[in-house]
Amino acid sequence: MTELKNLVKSLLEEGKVTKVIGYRMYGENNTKPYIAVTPNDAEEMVLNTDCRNNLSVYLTKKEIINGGKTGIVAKGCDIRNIIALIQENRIKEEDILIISAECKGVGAEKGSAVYANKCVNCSVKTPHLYHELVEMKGSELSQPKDKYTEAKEKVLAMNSGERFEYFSNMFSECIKCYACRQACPMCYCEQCIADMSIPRWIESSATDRGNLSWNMIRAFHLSGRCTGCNECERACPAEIPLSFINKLMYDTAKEEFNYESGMNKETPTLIGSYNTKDNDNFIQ
Amino acid sequence: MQTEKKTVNQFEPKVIAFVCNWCTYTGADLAGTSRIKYQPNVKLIKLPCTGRIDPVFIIKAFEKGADGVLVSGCHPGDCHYNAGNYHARRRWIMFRKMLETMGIDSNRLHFSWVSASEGKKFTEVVNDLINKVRAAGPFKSYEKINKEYVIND
Amino acid sequence: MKIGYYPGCSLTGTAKEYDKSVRKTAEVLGIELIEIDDWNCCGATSAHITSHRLALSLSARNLLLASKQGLKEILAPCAACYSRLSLSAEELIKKPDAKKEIEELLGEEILEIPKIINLVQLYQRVGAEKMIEKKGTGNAKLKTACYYGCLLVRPSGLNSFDDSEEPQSMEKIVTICGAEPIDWNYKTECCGAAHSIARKDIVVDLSHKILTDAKTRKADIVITACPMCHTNLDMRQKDIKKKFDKHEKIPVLYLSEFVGLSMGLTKEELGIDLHFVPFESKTV
Amino acid sequence: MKVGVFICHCGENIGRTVDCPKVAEAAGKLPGVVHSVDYKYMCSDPGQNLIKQAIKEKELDAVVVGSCSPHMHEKTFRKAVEGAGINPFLCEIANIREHCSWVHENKDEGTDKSIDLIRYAVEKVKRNEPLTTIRVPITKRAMVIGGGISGIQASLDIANAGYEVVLVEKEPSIGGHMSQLSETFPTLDCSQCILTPRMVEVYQHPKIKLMSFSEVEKVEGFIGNFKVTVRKKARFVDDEKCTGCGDCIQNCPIKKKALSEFDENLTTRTAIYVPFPQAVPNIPVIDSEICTYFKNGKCSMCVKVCGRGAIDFEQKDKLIEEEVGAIIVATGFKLYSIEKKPEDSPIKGYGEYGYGKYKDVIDGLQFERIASASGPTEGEFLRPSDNTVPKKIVFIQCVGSRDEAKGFSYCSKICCMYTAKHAMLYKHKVHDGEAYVFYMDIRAGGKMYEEFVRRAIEEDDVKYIRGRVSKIYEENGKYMVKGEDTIAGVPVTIDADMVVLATAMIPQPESKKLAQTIGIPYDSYGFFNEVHPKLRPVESSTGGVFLAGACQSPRDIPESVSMASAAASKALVLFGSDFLEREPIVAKVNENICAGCFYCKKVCPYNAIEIKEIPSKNGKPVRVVAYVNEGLCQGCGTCNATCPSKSVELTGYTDAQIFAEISAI
Repeated sequence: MTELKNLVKSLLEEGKVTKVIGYRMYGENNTKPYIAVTPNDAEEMVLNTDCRNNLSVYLTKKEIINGGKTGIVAKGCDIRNIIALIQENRIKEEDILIISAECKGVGAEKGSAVYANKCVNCSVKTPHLYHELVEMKGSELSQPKDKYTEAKEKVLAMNSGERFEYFSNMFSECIKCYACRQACPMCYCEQCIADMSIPRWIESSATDRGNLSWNMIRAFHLSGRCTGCNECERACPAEIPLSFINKLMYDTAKEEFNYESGMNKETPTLIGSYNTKDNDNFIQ
Repeated sequence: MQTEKKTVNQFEPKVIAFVCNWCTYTGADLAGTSRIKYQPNVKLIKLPCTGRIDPVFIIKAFEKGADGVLVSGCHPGDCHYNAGNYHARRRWIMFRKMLETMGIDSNRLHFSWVSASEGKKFTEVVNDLINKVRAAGPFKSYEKINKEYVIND
Repeated sequence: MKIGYYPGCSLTGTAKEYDKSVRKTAEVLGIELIEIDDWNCCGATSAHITSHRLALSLSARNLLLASKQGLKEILAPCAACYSRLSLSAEELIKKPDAKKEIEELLGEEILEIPKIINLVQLYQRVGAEKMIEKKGTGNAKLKTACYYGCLLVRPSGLNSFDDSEEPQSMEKIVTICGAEPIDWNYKTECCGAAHSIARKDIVVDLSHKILTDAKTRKADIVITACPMCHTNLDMRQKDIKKKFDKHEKIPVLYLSEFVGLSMGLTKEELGIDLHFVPFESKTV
Repeated sequence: MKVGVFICHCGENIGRTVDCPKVAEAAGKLPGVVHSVDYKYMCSDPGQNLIKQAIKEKELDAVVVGSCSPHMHEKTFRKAVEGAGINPFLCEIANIREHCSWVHENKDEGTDKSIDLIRYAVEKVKRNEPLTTIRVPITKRAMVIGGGISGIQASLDIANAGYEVVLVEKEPSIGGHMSQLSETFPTLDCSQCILTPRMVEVYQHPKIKLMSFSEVEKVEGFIGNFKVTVRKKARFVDDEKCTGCGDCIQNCPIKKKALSEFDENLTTRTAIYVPFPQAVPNIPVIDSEICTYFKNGKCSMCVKVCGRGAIDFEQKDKLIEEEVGAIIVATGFKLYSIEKKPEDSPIKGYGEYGYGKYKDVIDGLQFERIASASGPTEGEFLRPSDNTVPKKIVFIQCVGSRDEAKGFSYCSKICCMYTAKHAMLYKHKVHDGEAYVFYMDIRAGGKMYEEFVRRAIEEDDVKYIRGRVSKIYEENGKYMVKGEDTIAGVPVTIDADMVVLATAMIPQPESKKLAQTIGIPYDSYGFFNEVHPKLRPVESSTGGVFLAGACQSPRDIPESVSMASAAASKALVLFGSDFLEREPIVAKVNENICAGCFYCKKVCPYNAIEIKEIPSKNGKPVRVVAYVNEGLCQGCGTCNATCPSKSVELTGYTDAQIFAEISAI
């Protein structure tokens, strides 16, 4: 197995890629995204249990994708987004080179001893689409508390009025900064419908009503597409647990259609295909 | 059927129905030509196909004060555009689950297949929804988050 | 398995052996019959031709008692009882006004209306097929005419367990028991029914036709699941012989007796020795 | 934008439960409305003039008409506003009749709801944009599916008008059920004698391309521009080389393994066969299920005797694409066979009639074959079991028809007439025979029909018994038909030698599948639906697809032929113009904001979305966006609803219009 730095260096030297999107250290127990363009830049490259970011979000940027073949350091979970982007014609497989590793899971946050929530029940620790394999550094982490199941049970125990109250309260914290959107690799529209004014789909100011609509529409537009990377939740300055509704849609897709996004680039997308035998029992 | 005599100030629900042109709208026409009576609280919005119904319309309808929403189109296999209703159904499955979890009572949102020959069924579906919404009362939850803001769009 | 049991008047008198054999076979099949406490007339014959309300309330009282005993299903071996109870149950379900009226009469509300089944359905259902097959010894190759009479499978639409004009369910049970059902023409014709006593002349004529067709088609025995049919076909053979000199006697068994023989039960245990026309089995 | 509102009373139809002047008054106060009136009949000439005048005088930009369903008069009013110089798509209809006055009883409620409906329409029309009608060229060529009498008639009519026709028939020969019949009511002329000349005419017509033993596999496109894929099933006989001499058939050693479909299973046929001597085309087919060659490769007798070398065991099914502008569906019916009762059969009973058990209990088509001079008995009345002349025949009508409990609710329509014909034909040949008919009612509406039935009863002494038959059983070599004479009020039993059941007419078993392939609606039985039962009886709701004959509901020959000619004339009307004007309801892409995810392409049922490259200034493609082919787009709007960024919109139903309607609540 090649060492990451050597690999990136030789890829850039040989001109196999024009740049490599990866991570560099950012203080102790923390990393930040980093793009290596020259062979010397490779020295900074790391891959460890502090590499929390999902770098596939950069792949939809025109400046990146139009500038020659791109190398990207991606964990199994990030690869799911890359696959989803291939399914949606955002990127072509031949335009990218995936550098991956057997994943140890990433820490929930800086200095944390437990996994991030997204690592719980991860099925892609062994990467499922890659071109080069390296080693992931870092110490073993322990299992975090399963917040999702807990929250789900809590919500399911409520009646509809209580649920509405619960969610509208939750989203009332939203300040419409759209950081969730920016952090999401699947939110790549040229112009989001949240920004559309004629007609106005979503109220632009951060009202309770507009917040609720925005979060519903966001979750719906991601249904069957979200891979559960939780970057939205990490980016949210209001600390809204956005992953809950995402995960709910994810589970629904799995239960209803046995569909998991980002697993196989040949599978037709969930929305965009249909089966004549899809569930009919809720329709009168 | 018409309900019993109305008392003053009784809550009259507002129901918006998103229907396809070929089946349900025509089914509603048939209910008319057959003179089958039903409650007047429903307003139909005609679209070419259930495939055209963006789930966001449903959110919009509730935002604008609808107490109930009906979505209706051609039976599977009968779509005038071959597959519009299949695509629609897939979206509904996902969308419905989300709304249900987020507290939009399933009594307020009905889905149905009503063909052009099912005038009677149309009236039954509409009455059923109106009765359920009437029983559930005004959509207070939405009114609450609605009232402070008057947004021009 | 437990199931409610409504014997009805015949099974305590003229059709004692029917009661005996039903209970016996149920025991072998591991079915516990729970008799409805304090049951009354089902409302047949004189009641339902004079007052519909009377007939309905008589049946309804039985249903009420059964539901209070927690019985979800009632076995009514007599075809007339089965017919009355089923029709009443249907009416109570379909006409809430009628139900209200009867409940006022009974002074109590019928919370759950039990389902009524007949003996054929019971044997068809409880996996009896297998049990009969396993233990079965007797009846081998007996040519059997299955006689349904008028009430067991009619009116069509009430009970969909068999075709009302061309029933086949008893034939299937008979086949499982190792005998040969014959194809004949009088399986749903009238035997004279309630004219049993008052208009013997009618019964003699009608029953003679039925038995003659069975004989012509080489039947060894006739089987039935109705006490009144049995009375007419068995008891009146002496009078038939008197009027129609050529008549050859043919034994008439209850379905339960027939099944019982297959299970290896003796004629005495099943009460076959009580019949007017003696039955000499080939094998038992 | 200045909007005018016009409220129609529709005589009393709307006015009875809607206070039209009040609605007009309320509408006048809506924002944007500058003129609002009501009138007795808005669709009448004076009504339309009222609209035109107002447009000119009040300088209206858009119009809302509160009237009947847009399916009724939208075109009328759009044409009217166009006449006054407004773009027709700036006219919206508020349906205050079908959706309001006819379904609500309370006048206050009706009035309030009408005002609401008008408000919706006003809000929508304010956001309407002028659209231009799309013109699409028409392929002046028709396809007729089904080669029975309806399909033959339609094909000949269109071909004789000078247009090409592709006639697709799934059986090896055209002719359909009519070719099986003996004589036809009410004239008793020989069915084949009047049909076969037409079959030959079809075969020889230079404008008709006959595709027998073929089935429609796929239909793409739309009115004026269909592309139909036809599966030409392998005959294993080269139709170019075969002369129809019949040597192969005479020499085929497999004689008794298959029952003759044409003779309704009363006779057998060879493995290589033509269904009947007058078949068109007269080219045999090999039944590969029973042919020895296909079993073990051992027999090649047909190859040996064929002087032309036409036998081709290697022949495969061929898929052929045909471009046509109109499709006529004439797939006919099937007679319900109570013997073969599949699990999902809609018929629940009739086992008591013994069909399939008793050889001499037959259905109407079998009787036709026995009565036919070309049939198994060469027209002599002999019963199937023992070839003796039946002296007493019982005919039973409505077996499966008009019987909700056991069969279908509908009347099969032709049975009263053909039963009378059967009884008559029998009596004409077997003078000492007795014919009984069990009937529910005699439905003999039609020219010379009632007279025909009376003749059967009065002149030919056919005994009609009003009542149903409860069972048929065999006794002493007779079929005992037990029934009730409801007029005399007595049970009757007739000891018959033969029984003929007039079983129900049902759609072809594959009719629903075909309807879904073509995209036309069908009823719960599987009969195809017309747009309007009275005024548009031969048109399906899919443009360019027309219906003829018994595929639409039970029909007799005269009706089938009339329908076929009507359907043909509908196709010819279409071919009368070079272009088809289509509503401009199509999807349009906003290329500036399209992200190119192509979810629209995935959901489009018409493959109307293409990929378009947007180049940069130096000509290098920088991004791809969706592009709508307007010729293919049918305007369903599924792309619009699916697009996450709303970069594709359906004209006429834009999001802005729909939001306006929602907001008007």
